[in-house]
Amino acid sequence: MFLGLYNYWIVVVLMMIGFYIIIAHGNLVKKIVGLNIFQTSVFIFYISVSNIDGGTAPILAEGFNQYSNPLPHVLILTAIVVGIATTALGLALAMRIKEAYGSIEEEEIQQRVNREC
Amino acid sequence: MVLLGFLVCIAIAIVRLKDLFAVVMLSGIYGLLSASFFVTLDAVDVAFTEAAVGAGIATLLMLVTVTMTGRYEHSAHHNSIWALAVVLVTGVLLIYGTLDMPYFGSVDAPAQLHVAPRYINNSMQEIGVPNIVTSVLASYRGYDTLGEVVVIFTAGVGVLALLSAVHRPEKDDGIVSVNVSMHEKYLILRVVTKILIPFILLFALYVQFHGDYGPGGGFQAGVIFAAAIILYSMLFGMSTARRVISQPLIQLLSAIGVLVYGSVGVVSILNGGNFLDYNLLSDDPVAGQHLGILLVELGIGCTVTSVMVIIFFNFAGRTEDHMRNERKSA
Amino acid sequence: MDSVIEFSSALCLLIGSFLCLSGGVGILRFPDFYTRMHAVGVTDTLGAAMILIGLMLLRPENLVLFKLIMILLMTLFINPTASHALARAALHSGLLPLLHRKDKNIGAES
Amino acid sequence: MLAHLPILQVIVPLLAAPSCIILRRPGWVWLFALLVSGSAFLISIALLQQVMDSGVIVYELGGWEAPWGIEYRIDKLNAILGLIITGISTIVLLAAHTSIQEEIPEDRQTLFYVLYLLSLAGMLGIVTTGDAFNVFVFLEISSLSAYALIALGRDRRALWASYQYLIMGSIGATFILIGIGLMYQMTGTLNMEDLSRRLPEVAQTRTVFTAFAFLIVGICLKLALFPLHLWLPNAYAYAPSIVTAFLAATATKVALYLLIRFTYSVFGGSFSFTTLPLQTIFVVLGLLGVFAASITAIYQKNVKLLFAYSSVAQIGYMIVGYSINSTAGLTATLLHMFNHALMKGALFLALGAVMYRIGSVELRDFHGLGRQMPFTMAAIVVGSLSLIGVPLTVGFVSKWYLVLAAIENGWWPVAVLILLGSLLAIVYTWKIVEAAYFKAPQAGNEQVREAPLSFLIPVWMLVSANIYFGIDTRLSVQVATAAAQSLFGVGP
Repeated sequence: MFLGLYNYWIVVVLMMIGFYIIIAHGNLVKKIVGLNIFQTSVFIFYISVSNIDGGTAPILAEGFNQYSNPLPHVLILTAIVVGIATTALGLALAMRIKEAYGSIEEEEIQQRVNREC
Repeated sequence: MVLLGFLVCIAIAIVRLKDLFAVVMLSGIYGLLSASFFVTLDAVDVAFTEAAVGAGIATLLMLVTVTMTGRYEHSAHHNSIWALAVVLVTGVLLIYGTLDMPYFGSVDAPAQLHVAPRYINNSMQEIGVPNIVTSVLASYRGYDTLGEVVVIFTAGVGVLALLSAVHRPEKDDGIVSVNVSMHEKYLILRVVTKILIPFILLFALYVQFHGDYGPGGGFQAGVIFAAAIILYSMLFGMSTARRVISQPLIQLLSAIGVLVYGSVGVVSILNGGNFLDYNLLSDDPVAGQHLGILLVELGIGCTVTSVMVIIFFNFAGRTEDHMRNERKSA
Repeated sequence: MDSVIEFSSALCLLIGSFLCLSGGVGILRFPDFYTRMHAVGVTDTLGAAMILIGLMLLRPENLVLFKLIMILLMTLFINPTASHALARAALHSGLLPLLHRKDKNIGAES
Repeated sequence: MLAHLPILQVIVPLLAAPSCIILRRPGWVWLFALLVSGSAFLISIALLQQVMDSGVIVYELGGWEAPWGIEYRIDKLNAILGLIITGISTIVLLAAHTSIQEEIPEDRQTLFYVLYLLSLAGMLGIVTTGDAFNVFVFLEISSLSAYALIALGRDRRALWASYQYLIMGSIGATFILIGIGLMYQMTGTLNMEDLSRRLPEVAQTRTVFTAFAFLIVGICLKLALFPLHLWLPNAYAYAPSIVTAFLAATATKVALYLLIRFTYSVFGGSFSFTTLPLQTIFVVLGLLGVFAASITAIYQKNVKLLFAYSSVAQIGYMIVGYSINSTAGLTATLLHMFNHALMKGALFLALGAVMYRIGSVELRDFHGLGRQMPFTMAAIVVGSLSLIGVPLTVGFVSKWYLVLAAIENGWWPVAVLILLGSLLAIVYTWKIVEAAYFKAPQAGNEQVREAPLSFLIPVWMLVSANIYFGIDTRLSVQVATAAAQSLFGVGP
């Protein structure tokens, strides 16, 4: 009975791997990579929701009458853009932090911040 | 199924690897694979965008960052047990949540029955564009897309505020001498690039204006356009590219893109409709919708191109400065 | 006529897939970076081209045909250039070909 | 034109932001931004009046009716929020020109105003929209601009604070995205009104339960509810003063609004408070937040950091009011949202004035400021009194309603704990008063003069609002009660 859900389970696993990278790793660039994976997996989840058996891409054409749901596609187009915007800003911050602290490892920066306080 | 398996493998590899260069390349592959997965799930527009963004722009930006910040990650995972616990709890909650979901691909899921059918059945009469994704994106939920354009504009302004540095225009003979020395080194690449760039630009235009009928639209076209410019600046040097594309101009363009989108909405208010009601842009509602979508996509393309170029220029410029300073101090 | 075209397209597709596969095997089996590059760079270009030609034979619609030709041209341009750039970058960053390395070792021993 | 007010409120600042890039000159841009924010303020007053008179306003974007298109739906709750946000933003902008010239390099000033307007537009977009996904989009506009604004701070710790905020904020936003996706999967709609109609049918499924949990956690990350508050103090402390004044007064309120909107309007109060032990969790976390943050605040040596921790504590009070789950409790929360915006706006703006004059907000630099900057320090004292909850200030009004609501619900211990929390506020604000009035000025700080009028006027506008709404409570209480009643579906 669970065969219909396997897709979602793998997506959940992917999401959690991304989430794990974000919170467990100390390298600022790697955290952003993790964020990317996390978000991309959420996108996969949305697109899985839109899929329909025997459907085709939502571009109207002769001879098809089953289309997959276009709404999640639109939402994810927007979300991808939001994702790249966040990535760009996060990486820009990482570069500035590297310049200011000479490191992009969370622990080292935290030490230096604590010393300043 | 196979693709999902690959995705899991790549994600685990990313967790294990310490070489950030490899991690970044793998994340690019992750983007490309998920794009292929989107194609198998019939989401061609999304796949197009994910391929352009996840495998293209995002990887590029990360590479630039990694060249500046150093290649290896060295700290051990200091709080991995806590992290694992949090992740496990969230994961279990999500799996628990999937148990009552409608099955994958089922025809009678609520998501297939409630709002979507109207888009599929009526968009041809109401908007007259075969690509349903385009009509939902630009018209039914056009306001979300305005928000999306503003998000990308915000990112551009944010990167400018964080990274922009005053670049003194270098002397011409300096550029020329660098160019000559680079010319021999990159001869093949340069020649091939020169051949390719017109085609890339042509393709971008095709994607921009064909978005009504096939996958594509302003966003994807903008990214491709920007890719052409970035390719050029990578091979012919930042300073040459900076002289071709002036910074103030490109900032202006990114603002104008948003304003074009917004003014379409304002015009429809002035014509007596609601914000972004394209029906009133022309006497015939369907023609109005066409016009509205065309203008809006132009606005998106304009902003996305210029923001991507702004982001790349500032990233690369900052990295160059940093390298130069390090060389000086060393 | 139809069956001839179909047969030749199938043949092209088969050859193309075989070439790609052999490239993949090459990547796994060859000893160093440059030979692997060679395996992939050469076979993949031809493999992809064969597959595209096979597809062109199958789909005679104008627009699709045009797109396929464009893809073919792009592949022909980009694949060798990319291999070239990769090999150059490797050489630039100091990775020596296997043979070269062996020579040097032998030279050092003798 | 009146019919278009809901959308104008958002798109005026939204489209003004790119126009700033065209204007270029920082001075003009400031004036332009001030005008824009002021007109948004006027629009929000008009909207509040309209809503109080005639009920909910619905505006269909693009002319597509609700579940298919996006609609703006303004009821009393979002009208109040719009008023708070635009009002604070306008007053803060009055002081911005002076402060920004000191704190931000010349070539970034225009970009600063662009980001500020984007942030404003983003928040207004969140509070006016009636579409769940649109919330996510505008949430990102406001947060992305907030990250960049915070990173503009002079101290290099601002960068680190901003990065941490970015990571936490993005996790929160992605959680919200997951929640919205799960809801969409079960109902097939994104419109809040439509969701609230269709959710009860599937309310007993595990999927909806998960969706609810993810939304709550995501929003609480943005809300900086204890123990998810770790990003907030540093972000507020090292941001430019203007940014702190603006964000501290508005950003968390917007997140709280989302929490109220999703629990009451979308899922419905009865679902929200029965499926999860939400009441217990929130009352415990709220009170823990009050105490932990207040005690941490006592040990701070940086006054901005001190007030930032106090913000976390105040969020605790709001959450306690919310968790009481009655009209009275919600009224208290809404009142406290309004009042806290006034207090923290005034306090952080006054700190901006101190920053402008002595370039630091360390506690030891406050020594002797009571005589050197009498008006600024008086403003800080009144703000602190309000924070403590002394009668005749707004702080008293909201605490009073909060305690009443707790007692009405039979939660005696909670009421006592709220009062105890106020005692802690006395301790940490006393430290500032002591430094400013009973210590001799630091060496090098003897020549400090009073802050310029461009600071004093907006600061005292907020301070007098603090006192005015503390004495004449009719207006604020009436509006808050009406909003709370409409959420519970009683009253007019």
